[in-house]
Amino acid sequence: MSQHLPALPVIVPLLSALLITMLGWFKPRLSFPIALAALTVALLSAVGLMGRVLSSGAAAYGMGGWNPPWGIAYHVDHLNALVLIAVLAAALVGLIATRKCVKEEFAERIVPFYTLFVLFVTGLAGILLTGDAFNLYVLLEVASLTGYALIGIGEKRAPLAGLNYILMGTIGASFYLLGIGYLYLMTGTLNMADLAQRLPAVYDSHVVALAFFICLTGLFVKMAFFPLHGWLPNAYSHAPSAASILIAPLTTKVMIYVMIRLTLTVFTPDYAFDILDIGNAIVWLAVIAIVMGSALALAQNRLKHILSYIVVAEVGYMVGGFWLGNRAGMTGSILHIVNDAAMTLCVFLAAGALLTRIREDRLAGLQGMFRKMPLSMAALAAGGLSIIGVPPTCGFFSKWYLISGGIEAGHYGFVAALLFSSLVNVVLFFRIFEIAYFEPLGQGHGHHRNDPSPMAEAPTSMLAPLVVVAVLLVVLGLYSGNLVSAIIQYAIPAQII
Amino acid sequence: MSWPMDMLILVFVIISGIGAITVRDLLGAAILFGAYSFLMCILWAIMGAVDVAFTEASVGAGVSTVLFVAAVFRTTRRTRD
Amino acid sequence: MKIVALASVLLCGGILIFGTAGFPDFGDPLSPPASHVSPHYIEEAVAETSVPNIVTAVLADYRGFDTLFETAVVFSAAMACFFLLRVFREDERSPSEKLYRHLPTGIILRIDPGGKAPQSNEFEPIDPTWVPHDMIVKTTTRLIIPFIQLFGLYVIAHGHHSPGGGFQGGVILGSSLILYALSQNLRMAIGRMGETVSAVFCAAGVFIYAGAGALCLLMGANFLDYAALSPLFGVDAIQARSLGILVVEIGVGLAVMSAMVWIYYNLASVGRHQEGL
Amino acid sequence: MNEWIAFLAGKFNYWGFIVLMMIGIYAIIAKKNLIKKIIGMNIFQTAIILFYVSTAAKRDAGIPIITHGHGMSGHSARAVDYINPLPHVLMLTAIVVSVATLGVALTLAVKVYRQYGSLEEDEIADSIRARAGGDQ
Repeated sequence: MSQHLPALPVIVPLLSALLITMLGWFKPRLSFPIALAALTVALLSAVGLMGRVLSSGAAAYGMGGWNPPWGIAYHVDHLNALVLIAVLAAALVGLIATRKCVKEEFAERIVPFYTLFVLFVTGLAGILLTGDAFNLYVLLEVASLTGYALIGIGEKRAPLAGLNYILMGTIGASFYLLGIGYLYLMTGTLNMADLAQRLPAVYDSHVVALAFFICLTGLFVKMAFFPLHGWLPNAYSHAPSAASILIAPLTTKVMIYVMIRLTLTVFTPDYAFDILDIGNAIVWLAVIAIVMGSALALAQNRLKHILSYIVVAEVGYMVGGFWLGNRAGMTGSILHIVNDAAMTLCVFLAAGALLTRIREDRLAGLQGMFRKMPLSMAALAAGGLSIIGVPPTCGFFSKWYLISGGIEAGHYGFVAALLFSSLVNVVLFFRIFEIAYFEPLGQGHGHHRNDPSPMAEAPTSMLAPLVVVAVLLVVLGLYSGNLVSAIIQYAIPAQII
Repeated sequence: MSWPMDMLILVFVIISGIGAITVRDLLGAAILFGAYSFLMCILWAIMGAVDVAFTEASVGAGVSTVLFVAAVFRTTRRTRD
Repeated sequence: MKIVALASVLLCGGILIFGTAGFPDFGDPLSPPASHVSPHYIEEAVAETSVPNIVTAVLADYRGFDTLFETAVVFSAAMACFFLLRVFREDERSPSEKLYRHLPTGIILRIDPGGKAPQSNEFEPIDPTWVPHDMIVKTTTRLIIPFIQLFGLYVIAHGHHSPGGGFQGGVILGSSLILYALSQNLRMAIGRMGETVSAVFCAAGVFIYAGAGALCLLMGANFLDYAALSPLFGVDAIQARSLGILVVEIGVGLAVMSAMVWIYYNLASVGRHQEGL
Repeated sequence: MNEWIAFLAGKFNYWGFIVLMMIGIYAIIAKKNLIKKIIGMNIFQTAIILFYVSTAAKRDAGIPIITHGHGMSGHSARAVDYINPLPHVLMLTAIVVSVATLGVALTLAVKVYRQYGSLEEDEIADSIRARAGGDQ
């Protein structure tokens, strides 16, 4: 069975999503256990894959028994095994944590909710594992369509935000498709490894450069890179909290992985950094993204809006770090994919926990929350400290690599933007802590907040995963050295210094 | 696969595409979009992509148009641009 | 806004048109797409899969994994429409007038805004915007629909030898039901093919496809390698590929048919499943 | 003159797809009506499909169905006689994806209309602002 491991993280969730519909339609209570089992199996096989990659190097799997240029091949190496584990773990924790939330928010819609969510994870796992450029597009559409639905179901402005997301997301995905079409026209193949072999012959053609820019533009839209981020803040902040907890930590990170994969595997670093030499320009774009994302976060007065703009700024970190083009920057970028998945999960989960009790996420509504929900607020604090980059948490280490990459490359604008963004995050989170810790309950606002009941924590099913994630932030931080030396350094091609 | 024929239909496709986004009535836009899909399907059939043309005829010109009409029926025909 | 949009679009288009100068000529038989991967399909498809329609062979076998997820996309779209639109509890406070049909007699009752709805379950709410169709339309479509469905089945089954296959056939079958819903009314169509049936068929169609793949896995071959199914079909490996393609085409047809019908049900009645258009 | 026509014949399909794509993008950016935007999105997707189908074309070749059927393993098909089938396969997938996206987009448009009573973006923005004003 072990030679089939690369296929399992995709097939098991797909089959379970269908089972959820077929069985859950008659017995809705079954849908959660099936989803849980599916994601657990997928995560276990991802861990098994990682073990195999560590022991015997990259693995390939030909779907349908066909050899790569003719059939679709899956390809696993250090990079995608790592991101796959991060994504599946975040999805699994999110799934467990949102159980109660989903029950309340989607009373009659539990079955479609879990079906769509498991399909969403299927799509993301497929994007991470596939070695075929067109197959990636199809899986991207699976992940996006389910994402649109999960976001559009929310109240108030959510349908409009969802529609905007569809329009932007379709443009992004179609641009990616067009770029792949250009590559196909120049090389006649769709397999990533084969493309990498056949592209050097046509490197001087401007069609290849155009293909690269078109793909990159499409991915920038999908990952909400600054000037193209329009869809993200509204989509994430108006989505129901269960959906935002599940989606926010995953989508943008997977898209950044796709960018890294395309640049490293398909176009090769030689082409991207030496022949086209666009690294510097994109790092400057990332600087703008970080600064604008942080500044816009500062202007918000609702918790989920703030968190959404922080996600936009974080995308800038990862894109910028990667395009620095040196080993430290890329290490920081890949490490940050993992860390950011954990951090985003932590803060969105904490926000979700707070929202189960206060129903309104204006900052003013957070008064006295440290007394009312000490654990959730402590987790939010841990997430906040990690996003700021305070030493024992994981956020510090990836930021350290990013900054040292910036200094090594002599790109001080990027370093300054990172420091500026950290400062802004300090301001943002300490404003939240100040309101939640120092301002007592029911000050000045209506009398219904005067109830003396001091503790009203979120339900345990939500709190326990939240605490686990918060602790994980520190654990990830302590072990990030090992993570880099055991996995990430092999994910970066040897010619990059 | 004679290219003047090809070009003629391509011009029609472009005209109906422009029509679909400029006409000031959503039902009309939906119908023009159906015409666009159907012309596109003919273009692909001429280019030899029979399976694609068949799919476009059933999906694009058939179901998509019905979905558009259903959506317009459930919302409004009014549009200001 | 419009001028900015027009300018950026023209700029973008200009760059792209400039880019076409480096393209191989249209229809060039020596261009890379025509000379690298695809000749293998054209030359070997019949020998390797015994399917003369190369598009079907590539679609369902060489690149069958794409097609599996394409079916999954259709399934998730149908599920998404249901998830977003379906109304589970009728809002009794809505201000407009309401129509109720008395089931045994067929008499239609109109309740003015603010009036109380009849409590007996002999009444069913009907859609106030619905207008009954002309008899000619009703009768003609009744005559046509069986032939459309027959054609749909033919398209699915004959995809190996002529243009067509699971998608096209599924869409044709689905549109025959949509035509029925359009010409009679939605409630009658739902009577023929209910919501549960569409949902379960839709999932089952994709399940047939993915399950066929998983079966190959259990037989010891790679996912979707239909050659492994030859002991089950009792034919040689190449014929087994052909039959495997037929099985997945049937799955695709089932899934696409129910998905199209299901999307239409929810969209045309805004999730209320009343009379529809 | 003749070489000009040859150049035109070699490229006009590619130009056509770019024109259609730009029509689609223009509709998405500049039109305020949501259904118009969705139509634009669909035109955009079909334009890309046209591009792929154009890459498949081959002069003097037939449709990609082997005419002598199976059982005739003696003659093997020659690649130059048949149009490249791979882009057709990819585009079947893309067409189905586009109709799926269309379904979800229209669903959300209907939902938006039921919420705000309008499909015009500026009117919706006005009513959002009015509601936000009412809250405070």
